Amino acid sequence: MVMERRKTDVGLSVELFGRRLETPLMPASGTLSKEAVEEVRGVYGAILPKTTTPLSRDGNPTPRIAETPAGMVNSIGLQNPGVDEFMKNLDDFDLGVPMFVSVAGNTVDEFRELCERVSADERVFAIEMNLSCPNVEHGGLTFCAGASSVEEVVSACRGVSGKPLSVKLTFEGVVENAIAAEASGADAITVMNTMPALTVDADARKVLVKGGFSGPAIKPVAMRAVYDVSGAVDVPVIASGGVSTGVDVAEFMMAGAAVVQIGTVSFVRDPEEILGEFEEYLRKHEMSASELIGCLRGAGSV
Amino acid sequence: MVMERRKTDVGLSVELFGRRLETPLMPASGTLSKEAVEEVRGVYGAILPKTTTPLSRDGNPTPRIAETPAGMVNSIGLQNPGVDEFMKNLDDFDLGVPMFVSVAGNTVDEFRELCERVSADERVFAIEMNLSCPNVEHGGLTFCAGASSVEEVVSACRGVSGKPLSVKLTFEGVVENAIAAEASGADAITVMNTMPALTVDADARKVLVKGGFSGPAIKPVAMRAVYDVSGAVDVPVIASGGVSTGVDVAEFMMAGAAVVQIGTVSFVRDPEEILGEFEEYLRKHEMSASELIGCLRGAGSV
Amino acid sequence: MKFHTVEVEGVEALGRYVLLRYPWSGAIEPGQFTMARAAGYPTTFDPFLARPFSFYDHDGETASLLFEVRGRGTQLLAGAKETIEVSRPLGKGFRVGEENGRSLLLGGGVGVAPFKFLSRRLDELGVEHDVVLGFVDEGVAGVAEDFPRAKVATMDGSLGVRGTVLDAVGDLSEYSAIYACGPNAMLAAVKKAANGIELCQLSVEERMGCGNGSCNGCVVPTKARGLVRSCIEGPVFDAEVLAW
Amino acid sequence: MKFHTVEVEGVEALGRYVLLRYPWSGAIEPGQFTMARAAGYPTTFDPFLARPFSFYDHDGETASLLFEVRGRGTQLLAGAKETIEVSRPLGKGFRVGEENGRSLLLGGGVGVAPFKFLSRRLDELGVEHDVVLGFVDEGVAGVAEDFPRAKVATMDGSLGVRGTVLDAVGDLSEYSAIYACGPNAMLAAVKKAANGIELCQLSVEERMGCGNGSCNGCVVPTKARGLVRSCIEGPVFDAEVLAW
Ligand SMILES: Cc1cc2nc3c(=O)[nH]c(=O)nc-3n(C[C@H](O)[C@H](O)[C@H](O)COP(=O)(O)OP(=O)(O)OC[C@H]3O[C@@H](n4cnc5c(N)ncnc54)[C@H](O)[C@@H]3O)c2cc1C
Ligand SMILES: Cc1cc2nc3c(=O)[nH]c(=O)nc-3n(C[C@H](O)[C@H](O)[C@H](O)COP(=O)(O)OP(=O)(O)OC[C@H]3O[C@@H](n4cnc5c(N)ncnc54)[C@H](O)[C@@H]3O)c2cc1C
Ligand SMILES: Cc1cc2nc3c(=O)[nH]c(=O)nc-3n(C[C@H](O)[C@H](O)[C@H](O)COP(=O)(O)O)c2cc1C
Ligand SMILES: Cc1cc2nc3c(=O)[nH]c(=O)nc-3n(C[C@H](O)[C@H](O)[C@H](O)COP(=O)(O)O)c2cc1C
Ligand code: FES
Ligand code: FES
Repeated sequence: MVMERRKTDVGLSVELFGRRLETPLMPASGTLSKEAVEEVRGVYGAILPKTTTPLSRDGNPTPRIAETPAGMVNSIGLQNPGVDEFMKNLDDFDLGVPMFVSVAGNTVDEFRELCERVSADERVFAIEMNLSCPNVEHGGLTFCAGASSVEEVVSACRGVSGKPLSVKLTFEGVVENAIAAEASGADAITVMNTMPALTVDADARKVLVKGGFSGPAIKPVAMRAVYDVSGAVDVPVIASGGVSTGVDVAEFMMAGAAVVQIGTVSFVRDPEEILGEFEEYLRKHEMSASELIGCLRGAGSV
Repeated sequence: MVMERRKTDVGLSVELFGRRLETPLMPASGTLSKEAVEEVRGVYGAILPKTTTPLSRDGNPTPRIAETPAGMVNSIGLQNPGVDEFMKNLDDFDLGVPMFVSVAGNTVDEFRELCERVSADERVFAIEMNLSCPNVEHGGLTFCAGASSVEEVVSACRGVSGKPLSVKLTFEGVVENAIAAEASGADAITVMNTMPALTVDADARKVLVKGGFSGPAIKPVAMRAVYDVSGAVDVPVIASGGVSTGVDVAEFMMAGAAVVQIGTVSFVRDPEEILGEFEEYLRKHEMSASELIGCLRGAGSV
Repeated sequence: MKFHTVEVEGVEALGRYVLLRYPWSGAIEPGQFTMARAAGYPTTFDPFLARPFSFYDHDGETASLLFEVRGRGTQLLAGAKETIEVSRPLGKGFRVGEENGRSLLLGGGVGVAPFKFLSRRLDELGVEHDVVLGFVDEGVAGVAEDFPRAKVATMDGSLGVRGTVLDAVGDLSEYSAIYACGPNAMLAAVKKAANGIELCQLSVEERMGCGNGSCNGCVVPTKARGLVRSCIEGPVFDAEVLAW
Repeated sequence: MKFHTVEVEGVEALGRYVLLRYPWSGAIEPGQFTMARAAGYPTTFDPFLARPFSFYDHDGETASLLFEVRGRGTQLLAGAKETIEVSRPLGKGFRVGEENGRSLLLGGGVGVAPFKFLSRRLDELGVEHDVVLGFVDEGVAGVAEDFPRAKVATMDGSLGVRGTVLDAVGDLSEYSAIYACGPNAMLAAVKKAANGIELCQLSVEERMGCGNGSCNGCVVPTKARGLVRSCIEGPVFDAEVLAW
């Protein structure tokens, strides 16, 4: 079996929240459908479906996708069937590895209720709080708009959840927000989400897609964010942003990530190949995955 | 003559600070050397050399350049000969078009003195204030760290300069900062500068270049920033970030830019070609450059 | 998503379109599509995303795509010499075999693409059918020749009937099934005109990020279930399902 | 920067390196370099920057580059079939003609590149010179064959003398001029060893963004003037100028 080989071959596993993940890879929220889950069996050390919200959301009208140099911009708008339906079908994502659930609310109360609800389910290993959504009580700014709103929402969720909480932040103010999240009880920080961006249909002279920017193009920004955040907090950092190769995975881990999420690139590559390249890196450099974590800052650097 | 053809053919010119620029293109600061100036004669409507500082700066050690997907990260560190030497050789950049000078200081006083000094020179058409430099009086954060530091430095410069001032901002907090700059007397906003980024030498497991991210990869972010800022201020917006084709120039103008800066792409393309593509766009769509400005927001959109 | 490197068996011009053939022995249904890109293994940034194309034909051994060169992705595919990279066949194709009479295949522009294959399938099933193709002008004559039985309409009248593809069709009510592919505006017009015909299937076109249901980019509005992913539940939909 | 699309006249393996020829009739000086990339007009994002390469040779009609495949840029150049894109010749080459005796050309690894051309020029000027090349192992024998008069050293002794390029040189003081190209560490060693020899010129290697002085990326430290751009004031420097 593919996974068997891996376990014995190079040291791929990492520890997160006291549990061993067979590989340090997991999907980024919103980039893996239930239909594609079987394709990645054995590749991911944990699984993470698309963000769920209290009620079902239709999301935004099309076009929702625009290509950009080495990346894309999306405006899906958190389309999802709502938490009831979502939890009913959670087993669609069961690959026998720890299951994260990503939640987003428009108010602190919504976040709290979602966390409480999701935490009660035994199948859930950990929760990722997607703070890149508008905080309707604060004039439409997102929950990432400042340390105080991060604190408020993380504390509220901490109060009702015994599950590990990873707080997913955007790039703006990421270090300050990460520190606030840790102080409020976060068990990990996911760094980062898409970046605000705009694309245009030049011939029609119309906005094409106004939304979130992802893909290899944003990797240098995400690397910087992971590096800066992992230097500022003690909790583990989960990296997200522009990974496209196994060497990228290694780089994010060197910069401080304990786990690395595979997002947009999974639309154009088989994640299995990325894991293969990562194993090759480890073999060539005679290192285990966990030895890589944070080694840019000293110890492990050559 | 090349320029003669342009003037009569399509409406390439735009107005800025009451003066007609033959084309809406100008170089981005720090991306055009005096040795390369002759190559761009006739292409740019205004010229802008690399940022100058009160004293000469050696900049950072090498490596200073790392390539990334569709972009690059640099850590030049504002290497420049200092304002005295710079002004002595300003004529190296004279192409007979309006001359911008970019200035940066580490304190409000340094900014004020630079602006006063540069404003006294008749050859200078306008000043671009590069606020992406550490504000040493505020713990190393840049002048873009918040609206209050933007206000302070722009007001100080406004007080000593009768020249048009364009305030160059980074992406973080760009709308808030642009509003502050306008309120403090800025005549234009340059949006945006490079983004904080990190690259790694994976084999050596060392930081390769930690610095500023530029090139086509960042275009969707710059587009969003230009669009948002031009919707929030009345002064003209000068766009910078990821332009690589003439259609990109058109898109930035649609998004609200009055003038568009050509930066990193000039390392891999002849800016003359970009102008050619832009002319082609105008001809095909039977529009003049100035008609494009801001048309995404209504009026001019098809 | 997994991409397969396949040999290019041939690239040729068909009118203003490009026909590209590659070996594919797995099953494909008419109306299914593939995500394709010029070679750039393990991935290329220029362009970054793969592009969706309907299968033009498949004889069990060789699959072919018919496409119009629009931007960078199709330009590079048109210039492909040795290999390209393709996903497995994706999506839900046309339902066939439920017709109880004559079928009508309506292709607009490069929307002709899936009908070579569908026509082949209908022939195999012994389903009588007419093909009507609509183009802007005769620049696409080469394609029309590949559909010898087809009726052709061009907007400028330079080939066949002047007008839209619907203008070239006689009485729609003669048909027991309609299959249409083309710009979404044309599909909406077909849906309206086909009112009352039970089997009306439309192959829709939305921008796609992934092609395998993961990005939620390609949704179309349905009457009963809101926005659904056209790469999973389509690209072929029963007309009455769509909230157009 | 302006790039010129040029025909590839040939790409061949020379040991583990690649020799690529293209027509260039303009003037080139030995030691100058070009920024080159595989075709991708008007620009490609994969990779984005062009790569600097010394001229391996130029006979007035054909220019050639000799390079090692390291990453994406060199890999695509090595696979170039029809055209590549190159800048005009850039930078300051070797000063020649001031020697008053024998010259020594020291190439380390792919740092041999500029010496075919320099050797040709010195021959034309009637300057006596020796060429000494240092490699890791015999995998590069093909290159050494292209320098029939050269002395060769390999680190593993598999070809020529065992050791570094300096180990293969007899008495440095026999020479009135030294020209060296290779990794910066080797250049520093040459500089030290050449202490006292007036004409010692080193071709340095720094990462380049532009090649025409615009980005300030490629600086090297000098004694008198701090960090200077190696693409404009170099890549060839008098050893004594460098603060190494
Ligand atoms: C299910 C399906 C089947 C299709 N079948 C065919 C076919 O058989 N033949 C054919 O010529 N075309 C077909 N198309 C359209 C084809 O995908 C686009 O023409 C192609 O993606 C354009 O790519 P480009 O790089 O040339 O254009 P660019 O404009 O450079 O593409 C930029 C981005 O926009 C997307 N895009 C641009 N135009 C379209 C479009 N019309 N539809 C969807 N995405 C678009 C691209 O996929 C890419 O992500 C199909 C589309 C879909 C959704
Ligand atoms: C003046 C000069 C002359 C040169 N002449 C030759 C030559 O004749 N033959 C030859 O084989 N090589 C030469 N080099 C080195 C050559 O430029 C690099 O090997 C090449 O850029 C690697 O590109 P890549 O895409 O294969 O590697 P990648 O590692 O993918 O390149 C990534 C980035 O790093 C830069 N880079 C990587 N390695 C080097 C390096 N060693 N030096 C400078 N930049 C680097 C690339 O230019 C690119 O921007 C020269 C370098 C300079 C500065
Ligand atoms: C189509 C798409 C949908 C996404 N949906 C979500 C989502 O529902 N929740 C979330 O937290 N992030 C979402 N993201 C962001 C990704 O999880 C990831 O953080 C981001 O894309 C950056 O990583 P990447 O460059 O590897 O894709 C989405 C991204 C894409 C491209
Ligand atoms: C090598 C390099 C040097 C730069 N130096 C400066 C500078 O001195 N002052 C400044 O304001 N911006 C500087 N910039 C930023 C550019 O002016 C520009 O704002 C940025 O690169 C984004 O635009 P681009 O993507 O078109 O390059 C520099 C950028 C690069 C790549
Ligand atoms: S294209 Fe991604 S969900 Fe359909
Ligand atoms: S490479 Fe840009 S200044 Fe030398």
